[in-house]
Amino acid sequence: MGVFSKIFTWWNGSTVGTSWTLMRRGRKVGQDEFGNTYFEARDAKDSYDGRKRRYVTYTGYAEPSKIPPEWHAWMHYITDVPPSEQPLARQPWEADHQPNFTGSGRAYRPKGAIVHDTGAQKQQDHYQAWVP
Amino acid sequence: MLADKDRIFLNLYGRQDWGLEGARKRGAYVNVKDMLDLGHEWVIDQIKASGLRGRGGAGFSTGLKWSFMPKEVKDRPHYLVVNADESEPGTCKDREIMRHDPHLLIEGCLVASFAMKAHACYIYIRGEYVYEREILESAIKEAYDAKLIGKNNVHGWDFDLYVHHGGGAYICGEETALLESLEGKKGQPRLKPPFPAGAGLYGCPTTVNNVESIAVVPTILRRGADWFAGFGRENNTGTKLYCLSGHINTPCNVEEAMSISMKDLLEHHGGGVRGGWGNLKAVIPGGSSVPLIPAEQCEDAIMDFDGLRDLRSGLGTAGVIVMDQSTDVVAAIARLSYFYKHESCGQCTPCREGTGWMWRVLERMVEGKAEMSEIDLLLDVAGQVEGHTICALGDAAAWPVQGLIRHFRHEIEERITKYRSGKAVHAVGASKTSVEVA
Amino acid sequence: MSVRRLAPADQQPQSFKFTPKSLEVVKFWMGKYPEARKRSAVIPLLWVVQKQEGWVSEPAIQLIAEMLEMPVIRVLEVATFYTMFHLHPVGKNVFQVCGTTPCMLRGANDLKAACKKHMGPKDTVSKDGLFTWQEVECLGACANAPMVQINDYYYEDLTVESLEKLIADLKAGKKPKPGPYVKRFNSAPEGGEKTLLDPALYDGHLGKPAKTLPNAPTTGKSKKEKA
Amino acid sequence: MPTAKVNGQEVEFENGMTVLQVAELAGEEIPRFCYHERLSIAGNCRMCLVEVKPGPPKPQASCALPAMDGQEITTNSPKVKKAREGVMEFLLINHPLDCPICDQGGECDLQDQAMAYGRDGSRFAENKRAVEDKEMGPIIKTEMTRCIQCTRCVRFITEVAGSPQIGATGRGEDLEITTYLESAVTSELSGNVIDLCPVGALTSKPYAFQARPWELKKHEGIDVMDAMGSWIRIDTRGPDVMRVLPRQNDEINEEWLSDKSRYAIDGLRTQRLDTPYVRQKGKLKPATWDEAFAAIESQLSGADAKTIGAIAGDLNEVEGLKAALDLFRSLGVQNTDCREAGAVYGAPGAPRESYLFTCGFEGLEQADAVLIIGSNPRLEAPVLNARLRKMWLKGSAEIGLVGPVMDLTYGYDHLGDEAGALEDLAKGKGAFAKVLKAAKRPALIIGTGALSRPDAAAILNAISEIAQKYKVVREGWSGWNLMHTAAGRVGALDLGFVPGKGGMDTAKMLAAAKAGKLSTLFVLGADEAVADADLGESFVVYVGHHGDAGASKANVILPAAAYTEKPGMYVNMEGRVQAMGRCVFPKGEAKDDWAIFRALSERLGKTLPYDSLADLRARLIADHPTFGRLGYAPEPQGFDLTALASKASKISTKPLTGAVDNFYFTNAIARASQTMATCAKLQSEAQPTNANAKVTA
Repeated sequence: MGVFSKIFTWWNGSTVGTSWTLMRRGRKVGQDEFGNTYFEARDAKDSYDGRKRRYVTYTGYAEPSKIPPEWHAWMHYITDVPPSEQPLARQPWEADHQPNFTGSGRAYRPKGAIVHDTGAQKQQDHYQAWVP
Repeated sequence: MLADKDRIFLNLYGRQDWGLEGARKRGAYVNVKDMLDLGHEWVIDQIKASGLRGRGGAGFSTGLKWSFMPKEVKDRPHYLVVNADESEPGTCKDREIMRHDPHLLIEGCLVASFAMKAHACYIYIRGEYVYEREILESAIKEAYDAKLIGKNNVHGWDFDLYVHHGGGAYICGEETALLESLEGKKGQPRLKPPFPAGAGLYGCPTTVNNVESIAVVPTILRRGADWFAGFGRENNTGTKLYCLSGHINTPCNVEEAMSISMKDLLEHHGGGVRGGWGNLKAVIPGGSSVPLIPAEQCEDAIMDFDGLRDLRSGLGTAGVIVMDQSTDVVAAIARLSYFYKHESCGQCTPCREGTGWMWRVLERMVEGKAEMSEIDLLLDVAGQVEGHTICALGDAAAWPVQGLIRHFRHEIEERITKYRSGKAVHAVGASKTSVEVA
Repeated sequence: MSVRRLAPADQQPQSFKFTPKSLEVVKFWMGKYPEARKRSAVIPLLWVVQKQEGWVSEPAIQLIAEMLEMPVIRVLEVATFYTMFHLHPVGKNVFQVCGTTPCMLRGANDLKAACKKHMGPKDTVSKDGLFTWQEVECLGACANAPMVQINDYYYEDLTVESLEKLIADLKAGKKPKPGPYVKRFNSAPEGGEKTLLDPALYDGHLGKPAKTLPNAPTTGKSKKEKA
Repeated sequence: MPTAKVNGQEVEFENGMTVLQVAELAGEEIPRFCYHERLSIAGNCRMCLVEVKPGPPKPQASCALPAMDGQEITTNSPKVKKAREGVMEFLLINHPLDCPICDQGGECDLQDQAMAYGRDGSRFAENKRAVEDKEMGPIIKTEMTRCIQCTRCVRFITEVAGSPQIGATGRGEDLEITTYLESAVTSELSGNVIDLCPVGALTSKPYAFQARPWELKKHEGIDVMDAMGSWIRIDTRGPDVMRVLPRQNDEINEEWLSDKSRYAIDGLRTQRLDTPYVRQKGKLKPATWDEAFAAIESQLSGADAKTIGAIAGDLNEVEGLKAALDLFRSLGVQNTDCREAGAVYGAPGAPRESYLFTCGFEGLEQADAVLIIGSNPRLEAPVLNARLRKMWLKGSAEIGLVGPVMDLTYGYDHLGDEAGALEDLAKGKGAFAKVLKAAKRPALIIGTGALSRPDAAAILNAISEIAQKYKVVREGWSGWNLMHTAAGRVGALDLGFVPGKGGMDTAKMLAAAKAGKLSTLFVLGADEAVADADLGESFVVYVGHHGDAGASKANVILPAAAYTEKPGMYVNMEGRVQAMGRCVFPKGEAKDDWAIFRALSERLGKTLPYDSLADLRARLIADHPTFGRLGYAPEPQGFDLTALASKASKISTKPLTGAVDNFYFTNAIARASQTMATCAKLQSEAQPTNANAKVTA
């Protein structure tokens, strides 16, 4: 990533402008296991609803579903204590967080979905050939 | 009050002999031959002149109905069908005719069939009336044996009379459902048009009349249309069997003139309201299908078609159901709603779905377990059922509910408030079930 | 009304046949309708079956369909539509308690409670096999409310006491008399009639034909019409 | 003509129309559930309420109300809107909200109309009704909670299908649609109730949970399961044919379709030939096209054309047969025949009309006397049978039958099992002779069963005598109707796929093969012909799409396309030429039939003069102009019946049975179908019950 992208591409990490604003207005609260960094405004000056605004800067592509559930809760004011201070208890059956893959190559395709039919060799699945 | 000499059903209570002998003594089959000799038109004209309106509930002019039949018998025979499927709650008049004066009915069938050029007549009696059917069958046998009816009878009009019975379905009291049932199908009303006078039983021209309408015909002809028209008010003439039930001291059936005041009827014949006139709460004046009227309107209510229509109720079958102050009027109407839900034939949507809905809402309202807004909802649902169905059962199911809300809305509201306040004080179990259904 | 189904297969008899006596009745009913319209007799025939067996079984429905040459599903439709037909075995005495408003106003709920107390839950056969009770809709005897139809006949103006007496009598094998169970004559008011008291009505003078009918036309016009 | 006003707009209409139809004439859409053009009017859903003046002040059910001159019909007033909303709400209160898992979802009348005419929310606070599902056989899946009691299914199965097995039991809100004791519906037309059901109560069992309507590509097609050429819609997803639905065509199938036409399609997925095979050392081995052609080439080189034969099958489209016929004729082969069962119709010299259903399906309804000879229309063309039933219900025609007694769903005069009855008729004996005599438009329906016997020529002679005696073909009317059972037959006959000069017909070819006198036999999907035949030492080339009887007897198998997989023309028994396109691609290595013969011709050095389907079709039309007119049935034309007469042998006393004895197994696709197998099993187990008593409505 060059300087150019650091200035203009808001969809990869934070731009210079954002970083400047966050440094000036916010305080860093923590970081999740994916490296996304969370900030909270120092005061409620530019708040919409009287609460201090909360921010996230992503590592890599900006995709909100990358935020894991515990930080999601903090971001949405469901909780006020950030998980960096009080981590959520993890259950043994809990799977690791995954972003939403819809639209990507890793999207879930149920069995029989048309997208699986990529060539003639796959056609065999759709009928049963006669065997002498 | 009607004088005894002006009564038509002289054996209403069954004190006398129901058989042919006794009936003849009371005037049955007298002058019938003379009536038939005067022709089909004469009979119909006389009935028109008498102002007789159908006694089955709708109050349509009987003479006019007869005149809808084709004037000439073409390739299809004509039929007369007598509707003895008396199942309207509050009504028990046809039963008395069939078990105590069957020959008046048989005679009436003969004369009416003659007027409509029908050679066959079916009496559709409800399945539960077993005793009445037995009496009627024996009376018909007597009449056949005496050659009063049948082929080559003494009256000179070949005429066969059959009794058919139902299997327990209120809807078969609707004329087209009755015809379906008589044809061996489910009693689901037919679409009209075509009307039965065009295509009725087995696709042939048919007239369906109530038992009482038919049974009074010979006496009207014997005593004159003007005699009959002399009772009651204009357009509401004649005498009528009233069935008095509910909270009165002496429930009974009685024949009275039309347009008698409700108060006279209840006080004189019904022995007065239980606990005195002041204890009256409401009256359903014409069988379950008409809206109830509250006590204050009963004071000068006139028991006839027009008088009760002015009170936004109806004479219906003149089955007067009286409720005194002790009555849980919501529960009483909820029970009627259950009746209509039970008796809906299930053919068309508003009635099939609406009757059940209304009953369930009302059932909750009995306890007060409802929202205030649901009263209007109920009224709206009733309005959606009314007038949107094939037959009148939808209307009949809607009217009692509409009547209840019109006159006793405050009572439902009080109940809802009480239930809620009870809830607030005692957390659980403040309500008391007042009617057990299901 | 709940969903009406035929009794389960294990309750159904293997076959059904009309007894000779029933067959007479069947003939009587089928004679009432034109030959091409014999399916009209379906309700009476189902009724004959029920009189004979107490209830309507599946083989009987098949037999009726054959006799009346109609599709068997149409017979089933009729049997399930009309609520008088018992599709399950019933007790020897069937109590049909009218529960509709006119009877309810005069105490039908008490009768229902009494029935439940003495015969068990409704629509079931009592343990001794003697009784089944049902709540039915208006039976058309409202002036004599509350009332119960026991088998074929009406028992009217009942109270809990008189109903209990009826149950006891039936248990004892007696045949109680139908009619009102208070001091009244049929549907006349309790305490005696107030109408139809004029003895002149019954002296036979009404049985004498009149010379002319009122309003009869004086000309022979209508006679011509008849021809 | 009377006129009425619909929302202020004047409309002229014909007497006898209902208010609903008049409103539609004016372009007003009226919602409905129970009303269906081809069923009796029930008027029970109450969705079609409109305001009518003059009339009572309440809204009227427009489907049942006769329109009158000067009527004012209002379909958009607030009152009507409110009434519709009310009815819609009633329908929905007890309807489950399971659209996401409902097979009807996306093509549901209730969904659509709820969107258009319903309220936006529910006010129903009670419990919803649940109804037990009913068993209705291998075709109809039920989900009775969804039922809105419109009774379309009851009316269809009673009126159109004529096997009253579905009914509505109970009453009020407990009204339930069911069969007697949940037995399976055995009508050949039962699948139509699925289309008729406006909600998801009756859905297709084989198609259950397979696809959603919006995933499907819809192709217009022609049915090949019988010779009616019914219009169908073939729905595909990817390489799969998911379902077949009828398209409306009043001249052919109205809007009905037989169960076989709908549900044999699962046979398209099994037993498929997807690669060429060559028999080596007595065993069939997969091969390349090249190897397969090489095997044929070596067999044919130097072979006497008189010892080569070809039999065409029941499902072949015209193009493939044209290519094949051109190839064989260029090789000098005269032993070609398309009549698998060896029927005698279409003898050389006889006019085209002699093997057609000349009065047409729609024209048949004008007939006033119908004589069915050696045919069971119920199995051979169920949809046509529904038309015959319609005629019988209307009372417009007397129907007679020569052949074994069977339940045709309508009443008929049974004139006898054997051909003797034909001789009686020819002599004018019997009551039905009088009926025929008096008839203004007598029609004969002649089954191929009657003509596929050793004494067929004599039978044809007897029938032509009857036809002449009763003037079945007369000025303005032709009642000579041959009832074919194979979709490809008429096309092949039109093409002249019959023995050439000095050629052998099917029976002779099979006999020659058995006797070792036939060196090579091409079987073009004609499994039925060779199924029970002993082909001796003949070299058999099988061209077809299913591994059926023919494939197992073959020395070389050339995989071809099934009817959904190739563009093709078919001629139905009326003589109507119809074309359809390709819906999915042939399986595996399989090719279109015509392309196979084109390639083979090049290999054999007799290259056919066309490189594309368009060229082939141009050539076809040039050679046979009848194929140039698509979609039209020929006008009924008289022809000289004496051309059919022959002084032939005596008629045997064998009963004149129909050509189809197992409805569900008439062709290779149906025989490969699981659904058809289930249906057939069920039918063989079914006890004849009173359900089919000949009582109507």
